Amino acid sequence: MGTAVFYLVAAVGVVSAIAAMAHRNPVVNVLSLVVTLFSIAVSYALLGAEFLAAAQILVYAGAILVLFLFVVMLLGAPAEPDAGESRPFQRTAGLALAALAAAGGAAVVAAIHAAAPAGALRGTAQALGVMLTGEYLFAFEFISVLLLAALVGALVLVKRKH
Amino acid sequence: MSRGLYLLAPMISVTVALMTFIVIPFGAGGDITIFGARLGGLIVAPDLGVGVLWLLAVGSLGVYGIVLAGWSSNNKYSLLGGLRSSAQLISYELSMTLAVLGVLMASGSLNLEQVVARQGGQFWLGAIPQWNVVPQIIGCVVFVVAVFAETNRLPFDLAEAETELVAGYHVEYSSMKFAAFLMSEYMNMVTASALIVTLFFGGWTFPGMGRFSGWPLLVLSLLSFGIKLAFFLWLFVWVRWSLPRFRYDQLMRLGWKGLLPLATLNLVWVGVAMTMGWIR
Amino acid sequence: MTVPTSNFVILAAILFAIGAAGVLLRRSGISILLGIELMLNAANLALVAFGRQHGQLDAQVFVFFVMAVAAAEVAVGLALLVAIFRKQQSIDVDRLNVMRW
Amino acid sequence: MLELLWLVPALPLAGAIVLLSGALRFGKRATTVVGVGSIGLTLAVVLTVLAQYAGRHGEIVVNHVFRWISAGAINVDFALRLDPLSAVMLSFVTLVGFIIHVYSIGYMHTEGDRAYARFFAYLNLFMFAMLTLVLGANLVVLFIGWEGVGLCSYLLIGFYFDKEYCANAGIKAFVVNRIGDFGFLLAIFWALRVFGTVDFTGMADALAADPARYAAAVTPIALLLFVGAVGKSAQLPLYVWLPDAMAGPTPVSALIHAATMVTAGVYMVVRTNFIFRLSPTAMLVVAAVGGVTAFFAATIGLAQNDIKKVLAYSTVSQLGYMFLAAGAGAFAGGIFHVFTHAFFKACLFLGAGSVIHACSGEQDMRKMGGLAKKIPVTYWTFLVATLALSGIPPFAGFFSKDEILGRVFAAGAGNLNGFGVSYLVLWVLGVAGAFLTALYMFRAVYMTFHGEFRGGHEAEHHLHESPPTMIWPLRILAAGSVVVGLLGVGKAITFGSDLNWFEGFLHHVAPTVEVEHAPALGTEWALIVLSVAVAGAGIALARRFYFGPQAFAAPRRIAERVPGLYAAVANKYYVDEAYDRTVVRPLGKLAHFSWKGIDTIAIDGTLNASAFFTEIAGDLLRFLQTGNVRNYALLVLGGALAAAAWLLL
Repeated sequence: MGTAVFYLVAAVGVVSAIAAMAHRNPVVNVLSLVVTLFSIAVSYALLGAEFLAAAQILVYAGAILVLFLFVVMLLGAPAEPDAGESRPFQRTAGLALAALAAAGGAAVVAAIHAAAPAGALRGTAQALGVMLTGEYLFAFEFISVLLLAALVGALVLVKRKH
Repeated sequence: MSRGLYLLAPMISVTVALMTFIVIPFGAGGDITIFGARLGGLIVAPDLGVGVLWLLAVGSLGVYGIVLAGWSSNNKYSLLGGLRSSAQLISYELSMTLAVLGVLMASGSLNLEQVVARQGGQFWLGAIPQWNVVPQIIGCVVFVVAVFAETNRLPFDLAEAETELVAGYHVEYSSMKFAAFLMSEYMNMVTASALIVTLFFGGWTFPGMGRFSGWPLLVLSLLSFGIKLAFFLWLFVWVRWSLPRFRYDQLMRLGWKGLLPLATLNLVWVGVAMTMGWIR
Repeated sequence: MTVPTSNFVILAAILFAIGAAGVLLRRSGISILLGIELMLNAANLALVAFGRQHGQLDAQVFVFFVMAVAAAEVAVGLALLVAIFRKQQSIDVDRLNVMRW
Repeated sequence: MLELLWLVPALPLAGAIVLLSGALRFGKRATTVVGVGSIGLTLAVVLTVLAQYAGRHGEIVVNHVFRWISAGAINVDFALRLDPLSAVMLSFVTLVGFIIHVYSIGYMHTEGDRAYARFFAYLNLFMFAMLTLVLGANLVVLFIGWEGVGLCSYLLIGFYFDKEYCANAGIKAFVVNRIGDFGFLLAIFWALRVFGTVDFTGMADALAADPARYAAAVTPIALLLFVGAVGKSAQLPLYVWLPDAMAGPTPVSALIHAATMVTAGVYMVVRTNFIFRLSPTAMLVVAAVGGVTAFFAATIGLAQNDIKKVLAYSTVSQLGYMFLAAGAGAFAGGIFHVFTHAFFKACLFLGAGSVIHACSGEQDMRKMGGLAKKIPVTYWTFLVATLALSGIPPFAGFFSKDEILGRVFAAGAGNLNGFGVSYLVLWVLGVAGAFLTALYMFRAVYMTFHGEFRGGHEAEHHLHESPPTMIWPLRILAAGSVVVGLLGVGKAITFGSDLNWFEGFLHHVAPTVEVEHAPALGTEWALIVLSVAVAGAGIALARRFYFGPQAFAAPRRIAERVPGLYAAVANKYYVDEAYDRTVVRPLGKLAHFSWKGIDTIAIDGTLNASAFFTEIAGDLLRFLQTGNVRNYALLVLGGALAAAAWLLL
């Protein structure tokens, strides 16, 4: 069943990702990305990372993309000014590089295909919590500083000067 | 603007409202066996290890319905309602999560069944049931207020705000689609009440339940849960007819400057109390 | 049965490529930020997959940190976009070339 | 009271700080109270300390103020040391210093308030440095004082910094001193390396315990120390700064360039006598430099017309005697001469100041004459001090100079360290110097105070005796010039009974190096008579040359007969010119080359070139900066893929 779910989820994820990148309507972009992120959350669950799956939805779908949506609406859902690409080289090179990245990923896969997973792994909240407050405590605390800095930075950027 | 999104919005609202309920334990099965299987706790998804996280994660998706509705209606009132709603939900979700964290710390588990089990059966001074509301009264108040805001109920229904925005995000909706929105709102109300009960008021447990087992326990636990749920549903309605609506800036100030510090304070208090051994 | 690691990695590679293409080809600032998010998530997925391959939870901790950083990045990025929009009524990044020589 | 030793340097420092912190805006009265008062207090403290110390029988009192340097095994305390040697120095430095402070009140009263305050601030600072130098219990603390007096000397020589020659004289003194200080520093480092300590007690103990172990290091350390002493005490070849230093106000010349600072070199050599006495070579070098300088400077003094220059060369010459004594092993004798010299040389300088004061700033003796009647007190005190300097009994200089010459002769006759002949030659030089001393000093006396006034009618009208604050110091110092010699009456004079209190007092810290075969009593008496006779001959010759109706005739004839020699002497043997040609100008050219050749072309050129290439590179690279975010992203992705490919393949 896991394999079937994966293929379903992968198909949904890829299609919605394409929609998220290619659609002209920014609201559709954001919503499609929500779907993609959902599929990634399911993939996490399939990989045994249940806490991450929940956090993925909570953080990305619940907060980050809502923020996107909020901004899109605040700016009046601006569509791109004109459809034409002003930089033909950019378009060609971009597509080529993206394809190259995908091919590179596939090449890596070819190297690891044979290996079997080391075993079932349950990324429960407890297991991750122990690591976060133990081995990675410094990074964990540092993230809080980063978030605070981002908060202040965002505030400063957006605040209107009186 | 986009018919697909316009139709999608109420669906999202209803789906999300329904999905949250699956992790709430609403009764005790005890040792009853049905069709050869032990009934255990009455809960839709007992194996979901992330329990409360699921609740928070899915609950946070409810905003999409409102925002999309507001935007796809192609109406200024709707858009404003949607915008207000998204900001409001993000703001209050923070306080709510922090309040829930206090309970989780005290319970030591993300699983709501465990949360409930921790609150049942024991008493302080022989009479006060060990519900989380007693040591964490601040957290409880914060949670209740935040939940009011999360469900877009008065006094926080800025997204609808008849007097300013006519009907806010669902001003353009009618028939079944409008009904879907209202249904989701009321379902959210039920879920929220159930959460308050589960997290702070001992869930389905009731004083003296140790003397019962089997079918009587099942019935009494359902009854206990139902009565508590009904009380908070009544509270929702009571508040709706008692308090006027906040202004938007007041709402934001309350959320960020009132509830957030209080929730943090609650968290600190729980941590200190647990370290000192005042609560289990 | 468990899904092989390679499947997840291929999915991650595809998603990453899509995100990269979005960043490189779109001209709207919001789309670029979305593409960055997609790339980050693709990398996260690969990380978790490899973590399972090696039986380590560290990968998941890393992903957690990446999420936090992404949240910070989005906050600042969107604030920038809002500020830019206020200034020139557009979020077309091709028009943001005042820092050019 | 001995615990309060730190007050001795602290009080003048406090005075200096107060004066400087007032931004030199005090009125004259306030400045006087602070500047002179601080030294007065110091004098009181010193007298108390010395009174108490007198009962200690040469005990060494070390006062640790605080630990100053602590690095690994090296520990240097800021410690003050009171022993007979520093007690002697302390006594006359403070006393003469105080007298000169009082004298300065009168001498400087015509200056503006600011200059007045600045002067006393510098003088106080100088007293602080000098007292630190004297009291320092180790080489490093001594070095602070050493540098401090150098700095103050620079500041005070260049006191009238708006006059170019004053500023130049200050710079010259500073730079020449620096050469000596360099040697001193090297000596400190070397001593630290060899002994592991720079503490006098520690080094002396180490040397006493195992002299053989340090045998190799003793001579270089002693010579390097002596280099420092040569610079500070204006000996050959580094004496050139002292005559120029007369550009400073006269009290400064009296205090710094006669009584105290220049004696620091002698003091330092005596202070480290436990090193010098172990190195015969160094001893001989010290004696030779001292003896040659004593004679050499005296000859220059013969042809000087500036009254202060005469005294300056006299100082150089007398310092030479002190080193000659130290080099002959008579450390106590050297210090004794320092002691007596402080009184009569200070008296001479202050008298000269009084003369200059009377002549409205004129310093050229050719424009003086016949002043004896106009300024009698100055004349009599000056005469007393001159007699003392010339070595006429029973004035102070007689005892100390006789002691020195006797010791040098004894060293020669007793074949000290096997260098007997050398010491005898130096003794001859010393005796010749004594003759010249009497000659040039009485030349100065006759030119200044006798005969007719040659300064013109206007100046004559202004002639006046100095105010009491200047007269009384002269009287005190003149009295001192008479009596202080009695502290160290030589053995021979008392027919062998040891009444030499001074030498006995210093015996604990600076014992005289005794020779095996001391000269017989008769020989010593012969020497005494000889030195007195030589001085008398000098006086007589001076009287014949420069007194009476035939004055100046004979010297002019001599000068006409041997013009080359006269010109050489009058021009100080062209030493300054030689230095200018061999050292100053080549260095100037080198500096000019470093500036124009190395700095401007090489260093600046390299910098400018690198800046230029950076600019070019920037001009080229900025084409990469399209200002397009997506373009940057493209480059980043391409780079990332390239890096990944390089890592994987």
